[in-house]
Amino acid sequence: MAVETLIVLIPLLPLLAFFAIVLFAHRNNALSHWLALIAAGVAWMLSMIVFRRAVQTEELSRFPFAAAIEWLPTGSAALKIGVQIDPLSAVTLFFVAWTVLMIFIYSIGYHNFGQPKGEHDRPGLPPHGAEIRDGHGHVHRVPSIEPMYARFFALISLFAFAMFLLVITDNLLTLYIGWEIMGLCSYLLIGFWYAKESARNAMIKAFLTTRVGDVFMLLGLAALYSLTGTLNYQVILNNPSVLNGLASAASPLAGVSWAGLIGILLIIGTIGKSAQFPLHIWLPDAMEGPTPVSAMIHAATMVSAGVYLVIRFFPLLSAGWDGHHLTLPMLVMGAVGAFTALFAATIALAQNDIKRVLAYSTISQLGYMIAALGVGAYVAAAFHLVTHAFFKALLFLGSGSVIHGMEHGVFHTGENIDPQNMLYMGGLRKKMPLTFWTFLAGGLALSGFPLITAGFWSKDEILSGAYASGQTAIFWMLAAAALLTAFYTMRQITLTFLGQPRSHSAEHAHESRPVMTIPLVILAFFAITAGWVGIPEYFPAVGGLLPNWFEEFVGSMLVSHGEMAHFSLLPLGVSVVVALGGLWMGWLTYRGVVRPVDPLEKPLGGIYTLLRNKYYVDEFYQWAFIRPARWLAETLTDRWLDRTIIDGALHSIAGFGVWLGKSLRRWIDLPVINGAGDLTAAGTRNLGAFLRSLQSGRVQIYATVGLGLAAMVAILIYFLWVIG
Amino acid sequence: MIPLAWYLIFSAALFCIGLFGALARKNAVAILMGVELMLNAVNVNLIAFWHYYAQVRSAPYVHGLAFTTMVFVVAAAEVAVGLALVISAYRRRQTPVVDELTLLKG
Amino acid sequence: MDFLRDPFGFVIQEYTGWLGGLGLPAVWVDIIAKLTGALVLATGAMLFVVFLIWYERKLIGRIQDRFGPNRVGPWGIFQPVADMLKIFTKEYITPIGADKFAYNLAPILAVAAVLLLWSVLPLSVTVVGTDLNVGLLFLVAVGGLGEMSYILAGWGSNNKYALLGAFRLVAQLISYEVPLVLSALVPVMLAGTLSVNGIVQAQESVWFIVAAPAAALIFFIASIAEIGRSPFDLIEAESELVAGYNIEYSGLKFGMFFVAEFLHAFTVSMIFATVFLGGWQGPGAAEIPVLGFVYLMLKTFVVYFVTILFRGTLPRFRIDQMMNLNWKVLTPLSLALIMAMAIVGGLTRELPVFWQVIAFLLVNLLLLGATDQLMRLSQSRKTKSNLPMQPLRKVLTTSTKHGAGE
Amino acid sequence: MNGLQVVFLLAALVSLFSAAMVVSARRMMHAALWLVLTLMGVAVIFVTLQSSFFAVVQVLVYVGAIAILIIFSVMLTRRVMEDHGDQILPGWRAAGLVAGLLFAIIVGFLALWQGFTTMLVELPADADNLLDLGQALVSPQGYALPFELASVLLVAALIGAITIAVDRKEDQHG
Repeated sequence: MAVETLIVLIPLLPLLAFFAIVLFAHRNNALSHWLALIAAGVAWMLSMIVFRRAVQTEELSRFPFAAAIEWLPTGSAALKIGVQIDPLSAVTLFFVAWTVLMIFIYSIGYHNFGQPKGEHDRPGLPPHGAEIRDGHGHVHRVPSIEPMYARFFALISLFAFAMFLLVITDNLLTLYIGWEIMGLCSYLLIGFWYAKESARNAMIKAFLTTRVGDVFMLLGLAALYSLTGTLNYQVILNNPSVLNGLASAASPLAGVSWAGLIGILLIIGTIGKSAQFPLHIWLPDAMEGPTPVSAMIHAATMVSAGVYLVIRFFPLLSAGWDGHHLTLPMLVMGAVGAFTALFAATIALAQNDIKRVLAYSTISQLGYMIAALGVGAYVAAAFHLVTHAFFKALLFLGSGSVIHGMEHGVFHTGENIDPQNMLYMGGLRKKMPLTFWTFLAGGLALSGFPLITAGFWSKDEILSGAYASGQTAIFWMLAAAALLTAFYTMRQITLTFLGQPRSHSAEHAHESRPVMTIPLVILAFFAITAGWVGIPEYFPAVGGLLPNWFEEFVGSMLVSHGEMAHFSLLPLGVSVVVALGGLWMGWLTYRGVVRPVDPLEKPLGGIYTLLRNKYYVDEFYQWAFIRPARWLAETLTDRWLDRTIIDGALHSIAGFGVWLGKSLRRWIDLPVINGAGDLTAAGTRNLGAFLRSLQSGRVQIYATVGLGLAAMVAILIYFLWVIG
Repeated sequence: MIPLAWYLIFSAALFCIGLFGALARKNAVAILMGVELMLNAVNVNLIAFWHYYAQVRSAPYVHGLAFTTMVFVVAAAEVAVGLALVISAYRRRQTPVVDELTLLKG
Repeated sequence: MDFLRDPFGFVIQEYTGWLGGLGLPAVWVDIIAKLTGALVLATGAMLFVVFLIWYERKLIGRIQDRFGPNRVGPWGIFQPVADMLKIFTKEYITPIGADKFAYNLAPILAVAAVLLLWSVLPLSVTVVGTDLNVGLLFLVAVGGLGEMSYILAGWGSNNKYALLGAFRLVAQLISYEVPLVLSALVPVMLAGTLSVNGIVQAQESVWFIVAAPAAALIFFIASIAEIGRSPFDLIEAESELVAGYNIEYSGLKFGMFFVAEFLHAFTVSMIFATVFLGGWQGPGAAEIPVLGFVYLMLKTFVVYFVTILFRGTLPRFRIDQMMNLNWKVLTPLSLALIMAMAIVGGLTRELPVFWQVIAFLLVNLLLLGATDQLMRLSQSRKTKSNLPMQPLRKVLTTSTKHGAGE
Repeated sequence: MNGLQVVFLLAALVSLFSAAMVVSARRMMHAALWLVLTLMGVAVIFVTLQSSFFAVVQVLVYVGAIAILIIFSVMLTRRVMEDHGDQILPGWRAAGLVAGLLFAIIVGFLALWQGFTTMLVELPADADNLLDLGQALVSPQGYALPFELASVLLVAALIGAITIAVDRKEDQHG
């Protein structure tokens, strides 16, 4: 089969699986997950084939695999849509296919397939747990199967479709379509347990917040289309004349070129999707959804889509960049990314929910990537995107496994504690060894443990890129964020796995089933090794042992190569020191916790409270946007404008109408029109009374009449045509 | 060696008998039987004229046969629906006598 | 020599020659010869039934591990004769309130309808009653007269059970006429003619059962339903209907229904042998016509043997199963078969006969396989959703639920 | 008067007589049986017209299916075997008048036509060629459209008959 056909098939299969599950299989749990799994598996296989071919192809960035058809006729031309695989989308496809498949497999275990049904389970609520009776007559509570099991697999299949679509497309419009479908899936999946009020609020929050970004992105898309007449990547991005034209044309905004304006609009879209400050607030709340969803949508793939967009449009964003003076979009990215990285990392310090910590770390890491693009470290951003997807998916799935184990403990002991709160865990290392070791691998990758983990190589490249670009402020902010990252990662590992159990539930937790742990192991493998394809050649000692394949492959995407970063010991030293230092500090601080209280709570005092409440950003938005909007709607529009002014005017018009109607009726209607009407009615009634006698209700009379008519027609025909 | 006239008169007679049955009988099924007789008369007419034209043109001639086929189809459909109606009416009113089925009487 | 090669043709020729010698006009010779032929054939066929009854009882006896009739004559061969005598001497009873015209017409019509079938069946190259150009259609149409006789019997008896039995029987016969006609269209398509003799002659190189086994299967099943034999013998389901439409008949009138039934079964086997097994075709049959007759009889007995095996081994259908089989399996399958055969025939028109037959065979097997799969599927779905199964399933699931904790 | 004419006259007389019995028999069951006889007579008439195909189809469709359906419905709409009372409407004389008048008009008009007295001679053997008929029925130049319409009509009648005749009481239970 032609490789283009394979590419088209990749997103199609999950879509088919979605429809098949929704339409036919939704009553059968096993069939549903098999459909989803087979679709994801085949998509994964096709992706691997495509990836392999892409790697083997020379000059792929100049001549990507592509096929297009005409879709929407727009005046004389037609809007084309199609597929395209170039180095960037190939590596994205690689990690998307892997993480999606792993998460699909993991979900089967996470939603307790094969467990009994709970008697009190209700659709829209997390499974309540089922009671079983063992051979000795003892009653146990065990996890029960998710009541909306099939729906879950349908939705993640739809999600996988959208993500694959976004990756393989060759134009911005289909990317936007995939983007929006993912937004919808994210909305539905965050609110998967819709009977919980917090889940409902979170889903609405996520949808509305990302909508803010999406509107701006749509504006950018429209501007781009009206200026260039196309949305195709190749035509816009691989075409210096178009890029230069956009960079030099002045936009309505004073002092900003069109390229800059469109770039900023697209970046705002990314800020919404990738949860950057100030639109980051939805992502932590999105943890209300099931953990595989958090892993897939809110760590590995969807939020990566935002970063993917800006990486993809880097040539446009950096149009006019000479290597020294950053363009306006890059400046914005650098500022927003670096600030978000540091900001989110500080909040993560004070969170106790195991998933929330990971959510803030995701925001922080995405900020890293955005910042990297801001300083022009294109390859480093893409590299971190890949490695981050693997280890963050691993961490989320690992946390899901922990939560699952804790839930088992909670069911067992009947304690009234939150199974996601890290303060009640501890000592799970012995209970859940496989989860511990894989989580450790992911955590070390996240904090950038030197040399062996993937996160180290990508993060190091970002830091050295930032340093080389001369933006010292960004460099130091990122370094500080890296320190905090290592610190809270170690905090999390220590609180969760090390030390002694701090609740009975933790004592009774046990390891998850292989269907959940095997994906963890596979992802852990990638969390370690994914970095080895991008070791810079200048790196002391190990540099050059393996070819820097990633740099060559993805770097070929840029028409004009930026200057190769000079090697400098400072960023390397900084990254090693912050990683190891953060880890060490984290371990020191949290190793001795015995009661479920954070030891930093007292020393930090007000700052801790500030961090605990996430800098009161939500409250600020509540005060600054939502309450004014409420006031506008309820008081101003509804009470004053609507009821007083508009209703008043309407009431007076209505009163006049009533008066007019009454007088018309009195003087015209009753004497003139009714008189005529009555006359007609009487005539009709008399006529009807006469005609009634013909309607005997006897079928034979009707038949005779019909026969007579037929005879008349026959005679007419005879005389008119035959004789005449 | 039979005159065409015999067939035509036969079919006219059959038709008129059927017509009488359809108009004069009380029972709905009997009315349907009358209609069947009329349709048969038509078929006889069609086949007779088919024979006539095949003879006059001294060549195979299919139009009469094709029309007859159509009449057969229509007859089958008519009987199926008609009898279903009769049975349905009988079920509700407990009578097949059309004289008593005069709900439409004005 | 001529007599040995073709005894029937020889006798016919001699007889017509003798009639012509009497100075009669040619038309009258023809009419008298045909009448004589019909008389001989009908008498022969009805006498043949005596043998058939013995054959069937003997076989059924063997199937049921008995001897069967073995007292009267060698191997009990005269048992039916004795039974016949008994039936002849029984009293005729006409129920009060019976419609005498219908009551008496029915048994005659039943036998006549079956005997009419013999008029178009070619017994050998030379012996055929009438080579009607719409012979196959005639075979089906005459079946309709049989139905009329059952209705008359059921209605004329003035007996509720007889009427119910007749209703059931006629419903079954009318229903199964549909797949019967549709499956008979396949040989018609292959032969390109409706004439029974033409169909036999078209099977010179290959029998139609090879080219169209699915059509043959449908035709055979529908034929068995048409003669109302087991497993389609619900018309005489004793526990439900007492004895079916002929409960009020006795004596010779009952005997005529009996004869009609057996003769019909044999005739249907003969039709099957003619349409699908090549009729009188066989090595040397064209040169020595008497061989053709022997071949036909052999084939017919093989088919008849299979119907007896069915009768001896298969349990009776329920009425809803019988209707389901007809309308949900046989009719759609035969429609699909006609379409498939027409398409394949059109596509392979240029190919040599051998490959054409292979193509037909493949299509047939494909359709049969597909039908089998579909039936299995619906069967398993039915078992799943069957109401009596529900409690059992519940029990099973609860037990696994309890077992999971161990 | 040759043999064929005798056959025709016999068939025609039997048909007309039994048709008359159909419309006048007091017992509906007998009327139905007379109808069968009429239909058989018409089949014989078809044979004399050298259309053996339609003769057989007449037996197959009319006797085998339509007549049996009619007999079924006669039985189903009958509580007792005897039909009590008059089976003819009071206005039967008017109906007879209409029918007789129509007969006179038809025959009168036909008599004006010069082809009325043509002798129908025996056609060549291939006149009743079913192949031609079959091809005409499905060829686009011939009767393909009416043929398809007839098929649709049959399906519609099938579904309609089932819908009308189905017992609605069962629906409420099920």
